[in-house]
Amino acid sequence: MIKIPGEKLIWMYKTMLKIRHFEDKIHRLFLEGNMPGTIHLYQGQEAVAAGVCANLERSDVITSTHRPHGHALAKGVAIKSLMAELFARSTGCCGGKGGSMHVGDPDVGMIPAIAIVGGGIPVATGIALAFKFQKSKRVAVSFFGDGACNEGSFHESLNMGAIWNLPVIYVCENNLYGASTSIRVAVKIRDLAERASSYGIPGVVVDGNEAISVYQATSKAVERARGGQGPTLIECKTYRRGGHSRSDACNYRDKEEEKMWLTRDPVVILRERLTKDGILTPEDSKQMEKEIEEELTQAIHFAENSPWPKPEEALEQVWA
Amino acid sequence: MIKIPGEKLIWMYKTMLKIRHFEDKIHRLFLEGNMPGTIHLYQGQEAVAAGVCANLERSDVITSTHRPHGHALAKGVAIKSLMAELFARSTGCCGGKGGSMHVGDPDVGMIPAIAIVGGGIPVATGIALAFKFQKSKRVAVSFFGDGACNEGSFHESLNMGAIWNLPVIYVCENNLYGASTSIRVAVKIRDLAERASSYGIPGVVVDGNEAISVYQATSKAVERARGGQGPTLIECKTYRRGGHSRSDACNYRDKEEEKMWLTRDPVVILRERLTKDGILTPEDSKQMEKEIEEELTQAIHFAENSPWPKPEEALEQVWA
Amino acid sequence: MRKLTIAEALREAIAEEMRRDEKVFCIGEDIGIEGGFGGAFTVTLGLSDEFGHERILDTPISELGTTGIAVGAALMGMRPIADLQYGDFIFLAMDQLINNATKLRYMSGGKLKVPMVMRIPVGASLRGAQHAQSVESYLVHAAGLKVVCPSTAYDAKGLLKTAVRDDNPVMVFEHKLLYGAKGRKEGMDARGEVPPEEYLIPFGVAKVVREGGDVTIVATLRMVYEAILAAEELKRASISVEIIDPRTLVPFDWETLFNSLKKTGRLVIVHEDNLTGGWGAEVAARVADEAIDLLDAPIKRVCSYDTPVPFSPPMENFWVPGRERIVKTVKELFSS
Amino acid sequence: MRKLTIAEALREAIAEEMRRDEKVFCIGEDIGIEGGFGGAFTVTLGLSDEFGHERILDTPISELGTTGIAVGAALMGMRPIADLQYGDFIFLAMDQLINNATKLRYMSGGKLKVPMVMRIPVGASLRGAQHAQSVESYLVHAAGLKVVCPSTAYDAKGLLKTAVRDDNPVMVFEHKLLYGAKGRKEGMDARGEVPPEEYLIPFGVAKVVREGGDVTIVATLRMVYEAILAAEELKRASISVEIIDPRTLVPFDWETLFNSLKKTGRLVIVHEDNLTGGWGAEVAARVADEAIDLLDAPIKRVCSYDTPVPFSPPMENFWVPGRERIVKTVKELFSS
Ligand SMILES: Cc1ncc(C[n+]2csc(CCOP(=O)(O)OP(=O)(O)O)c2C)c(N)n1
Ligand SMILES: Cc1ncc(C[n+]2csc(CCOP(=O)(O)OP(=O)(O)O)c2C)c(N)n1
Ligand SMILES: [Mg+2]
Ligand SMILES: [Mg+2]
Repeated sequence: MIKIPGEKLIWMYKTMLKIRHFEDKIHRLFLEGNMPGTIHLYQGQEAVAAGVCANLERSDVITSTHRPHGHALAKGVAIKSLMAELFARSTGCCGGKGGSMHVGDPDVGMIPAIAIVGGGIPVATGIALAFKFQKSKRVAVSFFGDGACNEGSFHESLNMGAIWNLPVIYVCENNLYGASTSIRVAVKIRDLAERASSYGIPGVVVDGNEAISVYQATSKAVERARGGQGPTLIECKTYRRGGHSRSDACNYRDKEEEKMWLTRDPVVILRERLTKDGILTPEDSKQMEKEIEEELTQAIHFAENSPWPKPEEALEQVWA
Repeated sequence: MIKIPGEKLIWMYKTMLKIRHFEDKIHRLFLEGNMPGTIHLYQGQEAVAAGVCANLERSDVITSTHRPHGHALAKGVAIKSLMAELFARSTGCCGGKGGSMHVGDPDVGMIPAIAIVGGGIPVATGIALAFKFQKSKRVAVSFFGDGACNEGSFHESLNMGAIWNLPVIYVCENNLYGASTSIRVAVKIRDLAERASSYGIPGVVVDGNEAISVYQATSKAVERARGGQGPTLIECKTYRRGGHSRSDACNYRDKEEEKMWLTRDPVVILRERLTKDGILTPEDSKQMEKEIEEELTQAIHFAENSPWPKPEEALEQVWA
Repeated sequence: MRKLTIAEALREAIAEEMRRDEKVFCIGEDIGIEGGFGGAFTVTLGLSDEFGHERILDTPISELGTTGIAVGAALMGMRPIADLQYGDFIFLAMDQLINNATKLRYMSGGKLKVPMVMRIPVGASLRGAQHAQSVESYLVHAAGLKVVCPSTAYDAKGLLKTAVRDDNPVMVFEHKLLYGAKGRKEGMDARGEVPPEEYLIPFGVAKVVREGGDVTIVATLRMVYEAILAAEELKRASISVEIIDPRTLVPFDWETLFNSLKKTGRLVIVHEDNLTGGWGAEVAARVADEAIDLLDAPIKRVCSYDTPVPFSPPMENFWVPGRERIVKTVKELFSS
Repeated sequence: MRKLTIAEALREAIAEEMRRDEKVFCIGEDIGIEGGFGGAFTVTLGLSDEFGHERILDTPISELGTTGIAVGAALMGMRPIADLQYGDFIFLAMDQLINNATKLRYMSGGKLKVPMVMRIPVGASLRGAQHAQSVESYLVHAAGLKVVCPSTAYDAKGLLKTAVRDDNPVMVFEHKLLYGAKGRKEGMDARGEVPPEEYLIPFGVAKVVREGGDVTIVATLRMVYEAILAAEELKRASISVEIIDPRTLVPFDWETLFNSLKKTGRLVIVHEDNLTGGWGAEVAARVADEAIDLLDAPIKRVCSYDTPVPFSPPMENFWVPGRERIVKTVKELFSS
């Protein structure tokens, strides 16, 4: 067990809080019709993004999925530019070209999210290959869902990451469903982390609602990666608090299961832990929430007052 | 251990002998310039095709690869029509449309071989799905190489075969190389059969140069499949006696390794075993060889005297 | 007569075919889960109640594998209807479609057939670059696939039923903005009359959506509606537009097109798939070969631009070919 | 001047670029194994001796993964040259090419770039339906890829070097029958003069392979040689043929083509990729739009048929467009 510095713990907590408030706000704005397109929200999985990214430097690089807001916030994409992207404005982190499913910012180490399930896994592996070539200590992290573990890209990538000992960490957020499909009908095994053995790399299962567990596992994986010992597959068992996208009522989920998981709120779990350990007071938390709300208000203001992209901008930035 | 009936053993031996003679002959004919295109020969792996197919009925269906002659002979494709296909004649089993890499005959339960590495694995899985739908007792078998185990199609198919308990058997012929690439640099694990655990199905390793071991493992897998208990992954460790294709001299293979494997000739191994067990006499074997040679001579005569397809036939059989 | 949305019409077609022939089954992600969505666009909603989960078969997220499984099942006499969720995922499945589905019959010397259907939602609908592409043209180029593009509920039902009975692999493209009731976009009420009696629509028979004498517009899917809007506007400029919806791109009804050109002498092709190498190029090329004498003007194409699909509405609107670009292009044909 | 085969010219281009820029590396199956083949067509043979196995990186058989890995490495400033072994395998890799390589720059609002090269052998060479396809047209349609088709050793070297230095994903198509020394087919000596000094060939500049005044033939790769044979024969019939090899399909040198048509007024497009929806359709469509007034005759295409590639030589020969079909088609243009 690594001892986690206090400021890291606070950072994780604040990041999770930020994600939670951000997503709750987005959900409301979306339902009110302020945002075009579709969204996939991250509430319930905050401990994964925060616990993983707390181990990363700005120069480390992540790939993400159709459910990327949490990863973006945890990796340091500016909240204003994230918000503006969801509002489809030219000040968005992708200039309005990407939208919710493609947010990212290479300047802080996040490739625009790849919304093809499994599509980011080879890309992260290639990023890690570049790092190895460049003899740098940077690592790549690929976030993906349980559903992605059944894509060919998962298989091919983990194998190559393994044989070349690449500095890449494969983070599977097993929220038990791929859209409406339970992982129990999609695979016949208990833990997706078991699949690591097919590639000869370590596979670990952690409680994805416990930021500290996620942190610990990632810390070890990052150390391995930076040390040239190759990839790790980390399976974080977690749960979406809401629907798969937009207004999904999750009627395909077992109500008992839902109840059980919803009581295990990762934000609350970390708050209680930090409070118990005397690292955080209820006042600190309140203060944080206040700051976050203010930041969000500003970000929304920024986004709403940002210009729309000009139609013809559609033709730009195809070619380098 | 299942006791194998004598006539099965004899059938296996004769099939292996037939494959060996067929491939040796083809090789010569090819080098002499009698056959267009390229070929991938099966010498050294005969025990796999024979040991597996000895468990199958004519109505069971196999998929094959770029190296399909052995599978074709073992599954019962007529030697004449096989030969004629290699000679590119209209009497060939594919009417001259397929060639060496695509031989097959649905009438005896062999889909035209699929030369895209890994491409037959989903197809066999779908065939098994049809059998399940049709409540038949037929099974599907997919033959593929060690190289194919790193394709996404392998991963996706085994998972679906597993979750639906399909009557399909995945036979990996691990001849230690995918073209020039050693399996030791292509994966980090020892046995490819280990990968079965990723899908929750049994994975077994057998000596692929021992027809009897292959038979035993397949027998169990077929029983499971016909009984609705789902797929098995069988890894047969074996070795190509010759090059990957055409005139490959195998300079990438370790000479010690080569020597070791070449002494373990699957035809000789089975012959000695059957002789020892009193099932086969040297005279029987000689007689078989004679018959096979005659059959081959006739097949070549048939092929050489068969008409070429008419050029315009290229336009036919696209649409049903 | 009763009106159905395209989603409803497709659902009815599937149900009827599944009742008629027990070899027909559906396979795809999220198509039959209890409490789920019935596919990304509700087409299979409720079907597992009648047909069970074996015949409305939910899969893991494995497009290459499921496509290959559909091929394999079809080879053994089943008639799979595979649901691709979004056309953008076709690039994962192409090996099985192009290397196997189109070739196994040929390679078997005509012994096998691959009677499978794939349903492929296409079109930009504010979902960004990877859930928006129109991918018909790739499959038009892949010899051995039939390609179907219904623009109305009536056509959707009749063509899908024909697709299921066809002995070849058939790709059915469905436009996301046309599935539902009207109102998603101006002028686009894809809800339409569908008789309760059974009917089939043959492949290769185009529909003259609107008769006119000055210019022929060929369009499919959502673009049919944009063409209609454009035609209305052009009428006010005294230009009479004939609109042809080929309904199937493979096989293509050249006769109806050439007959139209005999009247109009002018051709504009409209598709949402991007310009370069799109199926419109094939239409133009055929006309420039076999019917060039009928032309009084250059052949024009109004297509999306050769860029990824942008997300932000002003850019997406600009990117998708629409009434204005069609009107402008047609007018140019008459001003020179 | 010294003569090189296309395989040698490509090898030299790779070696020079790898020496010049340490970010360049090769990735693919069987490309650098000791005692191995140097790829399916010897292009990388011996390169691992100089550059080591890290920069001539052998992969498992995992086309989708390796393509995605190339994309990822390119995003981080590397310059991968991916070897696809056979064009037929592109269908496994398309998701990474089309959904990522062409879109990540765009989705990032212009912050990223994907400077990768993929080398893709194409063409029928008696290997049957799955090792024979010409797949250029699929990638011409995929907006965001540059598409290169060298037909000589000189072009192969100069264009590949340009491809490596390009900041965009570039698909380089190489014809299997052109790699080696002469003699594989009549008239096809792709061995050619290659100066020892460094040179680059810009994209988008066509080459007039042969000047003539009666008809323009546009052809690439092996078809250039068939066109030359046809031109010789047509000369005897007093028809003077101009042959244009565009060398890059994206970008395409329209100016050179239109200038030629000003002289000839007649256009025949020849490609080995199959007819329907092939890149020839795009060429025809552009001409029928922007240069229709230059035409004195229908636009003809001589392409392979819309079927899988047959194996048996008489069928394959018939299937691949060749001198005779070109001659016949051109003559028809003059007989009507
Ligand atoms: C290749 C591909 N197939 C299907 C989809 C449609 N789709 C989007 S999200 C999703 C479920 C993904 O499940 P999972 O990977 O577990 O991620 P989660 O949504 O649970 O975060 C599906 C099927 C897609 N985007 N890409
Ligand atoms: C998808 C695909 N990639 C690459 C190839 C080229 N190729 C043909 S055979 C072969 C090696 C296959 O190795 P393995 O699966 O072990 O079969 P083996 O040749 O040893 O029987 C390769 C790379 C191919 N046919 N298909
Ligand atoms: Mg999930
Ligand atoms: Mg092998």
